[in-house]
Amino acid sequence: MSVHDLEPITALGGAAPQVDTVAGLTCTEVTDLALASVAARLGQEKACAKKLKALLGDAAPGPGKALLAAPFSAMWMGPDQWMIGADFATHEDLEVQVKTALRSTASVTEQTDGWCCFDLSGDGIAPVMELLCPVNMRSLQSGDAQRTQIHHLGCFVVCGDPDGFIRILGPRASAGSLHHAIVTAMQSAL
Amino acid sequence: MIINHPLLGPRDSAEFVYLGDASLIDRPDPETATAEDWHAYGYLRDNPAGELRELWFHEGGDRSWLVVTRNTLTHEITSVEMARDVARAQGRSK
Amino acid sequence: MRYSGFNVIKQALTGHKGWKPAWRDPEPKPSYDIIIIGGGGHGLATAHYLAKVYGERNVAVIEKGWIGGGNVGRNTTIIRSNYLLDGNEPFYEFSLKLWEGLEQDLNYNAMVSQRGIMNLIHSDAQRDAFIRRGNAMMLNGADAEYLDLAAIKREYPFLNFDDARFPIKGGLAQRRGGTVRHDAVAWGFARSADSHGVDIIQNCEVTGFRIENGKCLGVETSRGFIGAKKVGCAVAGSSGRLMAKADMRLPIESHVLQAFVSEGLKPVLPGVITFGAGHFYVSQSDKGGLVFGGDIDGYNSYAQRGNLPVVEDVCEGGMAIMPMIGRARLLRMWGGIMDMSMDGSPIIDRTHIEGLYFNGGWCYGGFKATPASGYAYAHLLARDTPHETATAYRFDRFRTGHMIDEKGMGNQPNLH
Amino acid sequence: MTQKNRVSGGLIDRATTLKFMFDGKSYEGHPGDTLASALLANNVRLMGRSFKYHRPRGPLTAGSEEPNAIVELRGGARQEPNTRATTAELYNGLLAKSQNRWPSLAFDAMAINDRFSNFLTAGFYYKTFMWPAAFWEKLYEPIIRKAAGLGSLSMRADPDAYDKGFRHCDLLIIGAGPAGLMAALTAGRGGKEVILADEDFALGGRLNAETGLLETGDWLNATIAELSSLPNVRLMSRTTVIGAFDHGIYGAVERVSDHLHTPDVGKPRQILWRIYAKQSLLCAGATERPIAFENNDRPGIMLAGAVRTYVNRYAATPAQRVAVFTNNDDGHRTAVDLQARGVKVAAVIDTRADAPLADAYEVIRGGQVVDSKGRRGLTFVEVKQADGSMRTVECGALGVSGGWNPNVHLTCHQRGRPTWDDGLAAFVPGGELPPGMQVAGAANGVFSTHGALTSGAKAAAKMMGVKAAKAPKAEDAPVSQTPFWYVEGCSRAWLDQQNDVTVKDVKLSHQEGFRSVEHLKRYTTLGMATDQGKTSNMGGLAIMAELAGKAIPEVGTTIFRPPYTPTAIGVLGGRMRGMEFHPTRLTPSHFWAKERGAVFVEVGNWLRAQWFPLPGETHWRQSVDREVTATRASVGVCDCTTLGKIDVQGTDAAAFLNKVYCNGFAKLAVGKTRYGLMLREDGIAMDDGTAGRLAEDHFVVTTTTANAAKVYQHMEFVRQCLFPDMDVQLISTTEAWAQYAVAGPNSRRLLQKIVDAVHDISNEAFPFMACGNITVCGGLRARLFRISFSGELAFEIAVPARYGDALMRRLMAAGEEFDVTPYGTEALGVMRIEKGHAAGNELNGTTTALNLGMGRMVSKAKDSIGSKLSERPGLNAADALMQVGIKPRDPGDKITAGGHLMLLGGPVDAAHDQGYVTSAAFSPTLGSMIGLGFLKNGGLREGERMRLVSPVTDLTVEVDIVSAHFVDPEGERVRA
Repeated sequence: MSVHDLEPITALGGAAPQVDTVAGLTCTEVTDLALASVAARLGQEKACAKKLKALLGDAAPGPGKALLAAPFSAMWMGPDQWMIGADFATHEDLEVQVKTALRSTASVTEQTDGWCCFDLSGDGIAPVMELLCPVNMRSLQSGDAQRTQIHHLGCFVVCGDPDGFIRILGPRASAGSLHHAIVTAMQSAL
Repeated sequence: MIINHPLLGPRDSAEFVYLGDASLIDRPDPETATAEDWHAYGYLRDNPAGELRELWFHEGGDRSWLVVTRNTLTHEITSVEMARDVARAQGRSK
Repeated sequence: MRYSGFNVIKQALTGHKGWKPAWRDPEPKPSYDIIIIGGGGHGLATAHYLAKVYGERNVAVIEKGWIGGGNVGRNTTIIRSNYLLDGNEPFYEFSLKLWEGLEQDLNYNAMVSQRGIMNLIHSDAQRDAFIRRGNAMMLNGADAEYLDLAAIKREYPFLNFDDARFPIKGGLAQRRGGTVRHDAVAWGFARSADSHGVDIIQNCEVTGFRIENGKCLGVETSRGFIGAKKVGCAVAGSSGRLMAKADMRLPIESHVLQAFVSEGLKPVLPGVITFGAGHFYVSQSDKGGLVFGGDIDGYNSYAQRGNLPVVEDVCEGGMAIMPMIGRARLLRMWGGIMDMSMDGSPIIDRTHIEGLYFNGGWCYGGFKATPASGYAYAHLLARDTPHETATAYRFDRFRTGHMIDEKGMGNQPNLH
Repeated sequence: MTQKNRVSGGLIDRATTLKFMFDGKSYEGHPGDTLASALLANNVRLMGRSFKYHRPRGPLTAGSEEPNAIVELRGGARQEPNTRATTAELYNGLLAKSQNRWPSLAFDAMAINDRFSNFLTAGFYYKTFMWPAAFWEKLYEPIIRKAAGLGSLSMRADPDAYDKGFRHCDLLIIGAGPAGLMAALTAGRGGKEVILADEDFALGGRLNAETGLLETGDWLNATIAELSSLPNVRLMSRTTVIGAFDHGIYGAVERVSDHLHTPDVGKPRQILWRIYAKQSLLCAGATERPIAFENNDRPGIMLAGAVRTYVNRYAATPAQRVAVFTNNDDGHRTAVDLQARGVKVAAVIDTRADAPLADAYEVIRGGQVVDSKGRRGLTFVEVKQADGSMRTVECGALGVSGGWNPNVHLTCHQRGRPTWDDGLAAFVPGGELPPGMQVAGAANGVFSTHGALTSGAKAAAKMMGVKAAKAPKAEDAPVSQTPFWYVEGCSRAWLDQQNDVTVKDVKLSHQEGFRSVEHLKRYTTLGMATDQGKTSNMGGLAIMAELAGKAIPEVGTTIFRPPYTPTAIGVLGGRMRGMEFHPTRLTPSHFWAKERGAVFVEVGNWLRAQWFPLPGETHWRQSVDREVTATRASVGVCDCTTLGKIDVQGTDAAAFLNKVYCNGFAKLAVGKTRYGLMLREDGIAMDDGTAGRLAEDHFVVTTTTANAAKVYQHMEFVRQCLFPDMDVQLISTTEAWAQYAVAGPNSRRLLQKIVDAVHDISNEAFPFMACGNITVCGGLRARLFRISFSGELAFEIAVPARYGDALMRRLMAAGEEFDVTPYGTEALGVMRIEKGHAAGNELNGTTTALNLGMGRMVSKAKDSIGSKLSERPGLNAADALMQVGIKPRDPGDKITAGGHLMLLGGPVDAAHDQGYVTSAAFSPTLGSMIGLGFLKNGGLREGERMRLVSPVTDLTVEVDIVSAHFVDPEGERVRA
């Protein structure tokens, strides 16, 4: 691991993650998440899937789905394309790790800081989310991962538990706008 | 409108970016095409009042280009295909 | 009967018995010298100028439904000549000059109201572009005025100067721009053309062209064949549908543009305002309604209706620049079909078929062009040479690479 | 006495008293009242003035179709013009003003127009005000505008917030009357996801307004209770479905706080719901239609059904003595209900000779109301009896019923037209409904309560494939509607009460040839008022049909468009206003820059540091000049993270870039970067940037900040649609990396203090245009590109975004010995102009490679997007515009971007336009303003002296045409 001495800041600009609670719902900024995208090389789709399965311990998720596992989670991004997630502390070099595992079967790109991440946990997720995006919260199940738009921002909504836990990934540079939208919706709906 | 994505199911068309007639897939062969072919490809359209095959990009989604068959009088959508499959089926390769 | 204040009073005192139909309702003759297809603003204007300026009296305007039912009856009524490119500016300035004398020319009050149009500027690059535009306008003999922030605040104090995401940095104004009572334009041209002998034939749909050895001999209609030496198409919005009957493919796509009007309000807006950092422009009608619009929906459509995303996009723009309209209510929304051309500029030209002429591709800018379009088209039909202000509006400009692309968006109609 | 017209019963909470003010006078009402019902209860009938003639007006209806009783509600910044008193819920402290009158509602000077009504007929303004031409703007129009309009805006920003939301359901039921409730019960019990929406604050529709519809009294409450208990049913009262859009998407506005004095903290005033409904059932009921007779617009004259609603639901009678004018049995229901509440029924005037008689009140069979009297409120009506004799009936209110029109509004939103039903003498939903929509109850012409209940249940059962709920016993009176549109010989008989369109106007419209329904509407303004003709269109249509000797459907059908009722613009904008209008994108060094007191500028959605003022600098030019000079003298740092970055990988990556860039990339060596120019297929320059080759199969491409999204989309199009078998994968990494330009003679020295020693970045090891993966500050992964936008020795260094802030601080600290200077977009712009680099102002969507002086870059050796169409003659004219540099002859002179170039001494007009200036800036390096521009045949005109004119900014200066490369034309510095 690198021994550099540069202090990171969170997407919202703080030294520590921001936490906001309205009524029974808490929005937590997530920073301990390493990300790398995987896109199978042309003609290597099967080989890539095989190696991915080996890496993840389970088949790579299909369209609209996520694999919520450890140490590696995965989320479908597009045809033969996934986002791999892992704990930042132990996987800051996730890109290298994944590339090593998949070798020439896929193109791997570091995505860790391309995104900001907010976890919603507690009561009232549905009424809040229906003010934010067109995802049908009533049919959302654990393991669903949908790309959608929140106040004009392209985001991923990953469902851990429809009644208790949702993860929202958004473009890092717009973390402030996304956070504002989420907290405003919490205050409005709860 | 709602576009029934072949992989993701019904999605609000607000997630997509529109390009135009799917004939844009049929880029003339640079070796053989005449100036007139290029003019027709670049500038002339059937613009039908009825069924139109058109290109939509799922920018707010999986970044797939889709070929959507939609009626321009009623907006009814009768088929949605992955543009990449359509392009290959039409003999496009490298 | 001539329209005048005197006659209005006279008729009022005599029970309004004297008013005659504004135009006749004639049966189509077997043939005409010139047939105009399309009883919209451009078609009726063409007929008026053909008859009044070019002395062509044996003319018919054929309309599928009721006259003025197309885009001239469904637009946001703005007139202006704030164009950048040589191919456009002289034409639109000619049009603006015709507007300025229109009511006296037609003896019809179309309420041409030159209360000005102002394009807001929100970035340095935008300012550079608008200064270039303003200069192009003035070099073409039109009026343009650059307003700094102080002037904008003075003239438009109700705009959002406090918490604007994209602060206003200035504006380009054209004081001679403004609005016109759109329906009255169609009616005024129709009444004048009719008074010069033009037959206006409503509820007569063109079902095909009679073309023999490359020559157009007339049109097949729902009321039978009507012969003509020359046939001029002016059906912008439906150009694709009509010209397909002549086996023509056009550099045009049909798109839907929505427009909106609010409930009547006491006067709040001095003129036309366009928001430079979003899709929103607005004016206020003499009846008090805020008339506003934004971008086209973006997909090909002949459905004459749009969808929610654009409605919301337009109102977001309105609230961003003019948050005082939040409690005004949107009364009605509608959609018109736009001939979106491949470079955003129109076509007034002969076709490859002898005797068949085309006028279309007006995108969403056709209303302001109505008089000049009619004038230039009449000139082309009568003289077979393009009018001096419309020489660039040719079919073959895409073949030769002489596009007139004001916005620089290229060959993608929904971006113009 | 207060509330002297309050009667017994009703659905109001008498235990609570609410105070409110109308036109400065205070009144009392109760929860459950609307403003209109409370005013009527207080014996106030006069609530507004008409648009054109300023006639005194009271409510015509008790619902959202109201044309007359519209007021300015609330005050201050919350003032709401044109608010229907008939739907405005009463709350304590409600404030309302009448509108469109001066000086007062009771005495309105503009009522003079009524005297001149004979001159102000339909379309009179088209016929006059033409001479002298100049007078229109100066005299006529200002008068007309002042007189026109209804309510007024506060001219202050709306202080309330609005939300937008999204909901999904199997069945959306629009209208919670008998039909809607039964449909909801049916689908709800069947376990379907149901949304039941109603514009009213109380569910129940007619069940709240009528008596004796059901045999069991408490069915309504029991039903609402059951529906609320079902988790799969969402009841949305105060929610108006405003439009039916494509593919089952419905717009609905929920009025969350309009019944409150002010919204609660953090809560919206209203919410715009986008409802995704698999199917929908329209149960919107019907609207009663009036009968036109002379002076039928006086306060006190209202629809018979509205009278029942006020008496039964709101326990308020419009007057103590009420008459009824009807052509059907419904009018008699009104009389019966009034009697039951102890209100005196003056008479029921029934146009039918065989009208049913009653013991409790007089029925004038075959009678017609031919006129009315009472200046600010009805005092009596003139009745023509069957035998032709006249008599007057004294009354303070008249209930009028001409039958009912189904509310087909939403069935027309996708341009389907209703069809004429002779049996009902009304338009009913046509065949072309919006896909997925069906109609039940009165909206479908089923007028009896029993019919409505069962049709709602049946429709829902059929649509959802479930069992129909059982309907309670209810009245099932047969419908008899014989058309009776207007009283013979009437002339000033109002059809459109708000816009003052009378029977006489329709006749004139016909006389002047405006006979199609659209011409009628546009010429007379019939149906164009805030009620969109809900109570008037049919009458006008019927009269036009009679004049034209046609059947009503032949004249045309009125087409309804969204919204169903007028909708606040604020709610359609939602939260996207103010600073939230668009998302804001911040660069990794933003927080640091803020600390430094940077001035920021919007660049697309990005906020970028424009310059960094130092204490004592009073003008931005001082800061910018300093930043430029310091950078060229030593070293400067600029955050260029905003440039788009696209990761391009795959075995065909190079071949792919060969297609999207007009110049070649196949031979680019690993570890090298190359400038690339991207054309649109039409041959015009689309974007430019650099592509660095990190590995054989891996490139990092940069785009301009403005075009990042467009370029990515274009590249995906080329990949998926044109060359689907290329092995290439794309993904944006714009925000993942913090990227800083480090420029100036000391840039290498500075970076050598940051870059880990293992990486040799000397000129030999890391020459101009080199690139590679490195580590910094003891092992942090980073990327280094030796590229220069400034023309100086320069690098761009990138680290993961979260470390960007720290890296910038480190660069500043390490750079102290070199007086390192952060610079913003202004200095960046100045330096790129000094170097002659094209940017957004030059890549304006109309310029070609040739114009940009890069004509030779378009490779003929290979095919690339745009290469073919770029060969068209119009894009290769002999005198084509070419990029040049521009310097003022007098260094003190100004140069303006947007100025045009003219021949010295030649005429100054468009015909002689030689070109234009695209970018201009003051160059501290050259000590004068300089510019870039496009000049006809510019390549051959260096050294020519020309005139730069900018009439719109009142500028004319002499300029010299020079090379666009003002600084270091040989490019020695960048290679140093």
